Amino acid sequence: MDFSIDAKLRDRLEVERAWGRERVRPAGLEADRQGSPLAQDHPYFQDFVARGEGRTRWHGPGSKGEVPPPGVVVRALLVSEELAYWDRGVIVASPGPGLPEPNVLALGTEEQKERFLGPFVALDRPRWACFAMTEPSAGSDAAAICTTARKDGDHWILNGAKCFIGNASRADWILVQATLDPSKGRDAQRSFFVEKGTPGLGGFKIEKKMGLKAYESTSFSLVDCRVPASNLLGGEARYERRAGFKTAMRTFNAGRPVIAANAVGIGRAALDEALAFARNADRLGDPRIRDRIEALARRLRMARLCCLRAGWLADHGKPNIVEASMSKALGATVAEEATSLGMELLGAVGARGDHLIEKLYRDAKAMDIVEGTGQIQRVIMARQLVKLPRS
Amino acid sequence: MDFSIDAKLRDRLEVERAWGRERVRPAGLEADRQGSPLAQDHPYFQDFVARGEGRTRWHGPGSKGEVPPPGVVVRALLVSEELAYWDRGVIVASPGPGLPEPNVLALGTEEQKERFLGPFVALDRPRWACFAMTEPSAGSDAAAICTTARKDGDHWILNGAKCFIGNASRADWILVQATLDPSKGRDAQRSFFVEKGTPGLGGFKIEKKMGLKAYESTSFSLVDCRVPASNLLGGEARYERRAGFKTAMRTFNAGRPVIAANAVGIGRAALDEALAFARNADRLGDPRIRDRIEALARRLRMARLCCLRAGWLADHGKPNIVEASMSKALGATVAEEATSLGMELLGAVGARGDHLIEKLYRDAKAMDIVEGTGQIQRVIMARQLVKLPRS
Amino acid sequence: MIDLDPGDDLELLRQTARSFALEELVPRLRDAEADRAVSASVRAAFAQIGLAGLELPESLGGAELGPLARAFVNEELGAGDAGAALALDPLGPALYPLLELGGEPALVEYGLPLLEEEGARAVLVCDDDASLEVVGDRLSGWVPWVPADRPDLVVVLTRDGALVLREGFESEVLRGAGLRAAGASALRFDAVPVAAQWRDTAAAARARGRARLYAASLLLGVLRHGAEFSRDYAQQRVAFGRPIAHHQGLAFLITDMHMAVEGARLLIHEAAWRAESAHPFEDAAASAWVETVSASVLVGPACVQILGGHGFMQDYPMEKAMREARALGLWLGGADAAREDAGRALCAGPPPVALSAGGIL
Amino acid sequence: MIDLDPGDDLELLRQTARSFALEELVPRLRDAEADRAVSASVRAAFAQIGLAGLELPESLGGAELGPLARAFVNEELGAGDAGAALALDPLGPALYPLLELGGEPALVEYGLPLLEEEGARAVLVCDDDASLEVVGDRLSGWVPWVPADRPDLVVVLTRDGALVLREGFESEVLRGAGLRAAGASALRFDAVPVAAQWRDTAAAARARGRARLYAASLLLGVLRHGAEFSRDYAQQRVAFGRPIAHHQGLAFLITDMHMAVEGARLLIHEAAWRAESAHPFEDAAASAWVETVSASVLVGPACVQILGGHGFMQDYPMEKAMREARALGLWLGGADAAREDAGRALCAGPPPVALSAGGIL
Repeated sequence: MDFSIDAKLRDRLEVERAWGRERVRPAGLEADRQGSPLAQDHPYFQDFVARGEGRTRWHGPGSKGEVPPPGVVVRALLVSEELAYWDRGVIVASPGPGLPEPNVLALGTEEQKERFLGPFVALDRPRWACFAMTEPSAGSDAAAICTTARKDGDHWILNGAKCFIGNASRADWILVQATLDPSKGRDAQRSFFVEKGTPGLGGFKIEKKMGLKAYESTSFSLVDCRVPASNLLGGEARYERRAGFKTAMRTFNAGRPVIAANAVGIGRAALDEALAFARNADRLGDPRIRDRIEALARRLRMARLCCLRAGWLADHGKPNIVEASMSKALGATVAEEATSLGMELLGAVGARGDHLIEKLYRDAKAMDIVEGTGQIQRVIMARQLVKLPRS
Repeated sequence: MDFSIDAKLRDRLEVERAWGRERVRPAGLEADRQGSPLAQDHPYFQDFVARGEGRTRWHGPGSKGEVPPPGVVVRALLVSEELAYWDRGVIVASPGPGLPEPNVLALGTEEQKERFLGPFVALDRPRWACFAMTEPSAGSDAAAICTTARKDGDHWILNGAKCFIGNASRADWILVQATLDPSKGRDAQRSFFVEKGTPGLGGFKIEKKMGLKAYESTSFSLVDCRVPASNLLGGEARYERRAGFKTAMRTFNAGRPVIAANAVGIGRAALDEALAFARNADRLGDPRIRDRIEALARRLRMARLCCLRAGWLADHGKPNIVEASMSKALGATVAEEATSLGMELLGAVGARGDHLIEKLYRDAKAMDIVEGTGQIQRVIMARQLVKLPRS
Repeated sequence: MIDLDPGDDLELLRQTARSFALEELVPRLRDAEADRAVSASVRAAFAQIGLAGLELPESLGGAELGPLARAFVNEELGAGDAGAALALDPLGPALYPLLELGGEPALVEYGLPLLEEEGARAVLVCDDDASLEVVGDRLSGWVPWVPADRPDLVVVLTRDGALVLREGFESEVLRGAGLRAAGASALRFDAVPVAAQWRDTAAAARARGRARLYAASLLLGVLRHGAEFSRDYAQQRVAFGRPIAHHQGLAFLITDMHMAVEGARLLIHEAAWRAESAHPFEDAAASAWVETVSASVLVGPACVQILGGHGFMQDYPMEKAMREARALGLWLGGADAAREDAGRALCAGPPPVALSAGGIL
Repeated sequence: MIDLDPGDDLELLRQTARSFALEELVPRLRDAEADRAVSASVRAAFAQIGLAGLELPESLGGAELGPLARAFVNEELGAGDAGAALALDPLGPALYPLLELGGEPALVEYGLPLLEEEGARAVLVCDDDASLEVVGDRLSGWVPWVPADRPDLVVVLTRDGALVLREGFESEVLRGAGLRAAGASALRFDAVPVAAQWRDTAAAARARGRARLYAASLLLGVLRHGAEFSRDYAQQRVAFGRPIAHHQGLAFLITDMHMAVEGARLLIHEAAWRAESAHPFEDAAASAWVETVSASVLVGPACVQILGGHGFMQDYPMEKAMREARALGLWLGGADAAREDAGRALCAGPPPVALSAGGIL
């Protein structure tokens, strides 16, 4: 057993910490004050790109993306925690091929990688891509989406509405999840590249949110939106090959531990602010305050360990379904505790609306919602732990 | 609105308090030390009867029991709370027609009341009766009981096993719940008077419990146990009349608030002991201790108010299903909190096994279990609040 | 003897307040938040139904109702829009020190002028929240937050008395974490002249207790709204083949929220009844406030969670409920000061929840 | 770099301890409780598998393993029978002050004699639990509870040192709330001669930290057993037409119990790893202990509740698990003393959970 982190990661974290302090947090506070996402031409994005970020892992024809070095998941989680400490909204707003990239790398045709990831190899400007699954009436129940895809000659015609899609209105392309037949659940679902400006793609509405205002969560509609047949992720051949086969049961999850890591980062920020506040206000002599600090530090530490365990299992190709959901459920809970208790510790100062903890309190709640609430995580865990039937 | 209690009840509570202090608690401690129920010939029971208790509310032919005066439920709850404060186990052990009496009064034939309640009118000695529903494989799910009743000429033949039945081995008679057909749920269930000594009634085993040791929780079996046809509660005519009718949905519950009141009593005892301990140990200067005292007092007060609300609604013939379940769920939780926190406050003294709070900690857990756990109460509430379907 | 029926008068009052909240406040939630004020038409409607003078003495044209009436009304207004409720009540809980310590003359001198001025506001400052120092008849110090933009009157409540400031203080307008319809500012006092000052520890404790009940019942309304709105949503919203409320796990959460709201209300009503019946009520009021704030820690975030992504967006009112609940819980010294008061009293006195010989609960 | 694989040696140790617990302790649970002792055959089996000298220096015939090994072994023994585990370990956590403060000579002089005497027991007394006063080389005072009948050696751990008593103390045998297989007594010291005394604040803190990890891992085992036993039961027991574990509300409770156990284990392992790696670990050990005790407040009563009436009866082991968990949580100063230690340290130091430049978690 080993709970240490090596010098390389330590150095990386120091770099991210400096960047976070100098650029990420100020950008987050700015967005929160203005109550709307950072503009596409915000200097932060320019500098982010100039820093060498926002690029694809795909490196030209034949590449499947960088081969992940061992321990990559754990390292990524710790970096992600550190950045979320400074501002989780800004991280989500950051340019790059983002959420859909792993799917494109795993399932895309060579032509698709070239076409859609190619522009992210050597960036001429900040570029975004995004993945659109959620619909107004289908959140956690992804099998229930009803955006339809209908084949019409050598095109697909998409109809439906999506919501809460990060960076949608600024994305070069959106990977849209749609169904060939809403009655057939996940098996009938396909992903389609929809490029910016495609006729029928529109109605963008940037939501007003409680927190995490730095990135846009956007709803949009697809009205008889025609995309070429070649925009079906993986191509038709892939689905023909697969016909009749069930996809293998996934035994590990990488997304939930990332949210957990973000939540731990947010919680840590709240704890540090609370501790600084209590110290300045000379209240550390109060055992109530010390007990709360102890509780938060302890639970954050526990949440972080849970998160790293889920990542470590993924790094080693071991099943982590229970651990990933546990990390997510626990991380989100702890972030809420830390920020809510931070507010209580600030007292009237918390109600002013100008303290970082107040912002973190609004931000943290999203950590419970994205990638499934605590209720959903418990369902996932219970399926494993007590064979809870799929209702 | 009025939250006061009148002089009559105040006086009654003073009397019960004195009795509780002098007789109930010492008897409870004695039973706990000896690890087994108070013997039937224990002086407590003699004196209990001599005090005029343990009698039936039925007053001879034609009587339906005393007409309850207005407010009787609320008054009974407060008395019940006060007695449970001193020892809930002893209260359950006390002689009397007990749990089955309301059923006999409500459903019994005149002949049955005379025969089974008659001996409880002018007591010659402590007498017990009991009600047997629970089975080893049917607790909260009362529809699942499988003790069978089969008609054989002018007798019923009962077969099955019951468990956790209070006072069963000392009862003059047991009102046994059995089914004519286990596949038909509650509609096929009937109650039968089974008198002590009836052949086939046997195998009494007094359980060793964690707490509440003053009364016996007993399992027993019925093996081809023949009882006269006239021992069917209500007589056959009653069920023929009812055939084809569903019994009316019950809109109020009187049993759960009693458990809630008991739980509040236990919690109060724990709080008082904890406060006395902290005061003696000179620890009330510690804000942690004060905060815990405040939390317990607050939550006990809330639990008591919930309990009284459920009782007040019953007194006024208003639906109280949600409120009764809430009082039970909350009362049991608060009793556990109070006793567990009391243990924590005692520190090493709690681990000695000779402090009242340690006993209360073991006793309190039963308050969550009897009449349905917190989970069951939430199901009952949710059926009302969100129309949760029955399974 | 115990009787939980509110009676016809309180019931009518509740219905009146509820109708007003549903018809006037709820449709304008986001407008009031953006405007940091309620509209003139809402003010007019409020004046018309007679809720404005709820607790004022009859001699001053009020209804002279007591703490129970206040609890019923505030719950309904809080369920509509807690910030607007504050904006509509010129004196708010600043009334209590004036009445309890200064009596009618103080109310006439300092309170009534505000009632005659459209949109004027008094604020109550508890010493738990502020750094204050009185030198001679001048007050200096700082109050981090009051739920009003540029208040017209400041009433400061200390453990042993109260004082009034009419002028000379600086307000810095803030965004506010919640309750924006009421406004928000910080106050700075630089040797501000004290207009009046009273010392009376018992009366100050009563004023504080009544203020806590004022805040608790408003917060209770916010929580009730959050619990009920999200419960209704959960019965409509379908996922995995049925209303989400019919997944037992979520049904239990909804049940727990319901219990939290109902339990807090019982404590508030009991404490208010005590106050109304001239029984000791200060500790009960403190505990009721602590319990309501505790309930908000469950209900505020849970009502957002039940709506999922929609809960996080301003198109639905749950994110506002969560912010409002948290901000209200920080008002008037928050739960910690009340916990301290109640804890000290309980530890000093006789066994705290016995059915005492005094004959009240 | 982070690696959660325990490795072959620890894994083998865990399996050995688990087999012993299942084969030797579990079948005799109620006997050991009634006898207030483990049988000679169990002792013999324990000696045979070599767990008796787990942390003793090799030079004294031990395996000289460290805190991680102890955590793994104690979890397994605790899951079998925590009281028996204490009865089987003559020195128990009294080992740590001897080793950390007195070193090998102290161990040889005070510890080893107990290992040679069948059923001899040392107890560790933390000053949080006791009223003690040292005058000259004599100790007077009172210890309300130690989990042993008539201990043979008493090691007292204070904030700034430790001392050893070999004789002259009185034991009053008690029933014990739990852990009866280990026995229970109160100790009274009436100017008892101190056999040895050391002063070293840092070493005392290390000894306390290791003792907390000892207790935490034992308690963790109790909780794991409670969570797993009740989970298995819930998958077998049918009510309302399906296994009770398949009612989502109960499934969630089972999930929460699982999370509580797993979370506490991670904290214990991390703190033990720190101790083993000569990193600062005292605060982490204190927090791990607090978290495990917190978990016990959920898991202890819940595992009884899941079994319903059966949970309350001695025919099933859950009532014992609940009592054992509560008693263990009161040991060695309980959670409050640890909370105080950890809280003070956190508030004194740099930000507590940052990924520090020191490079460890």
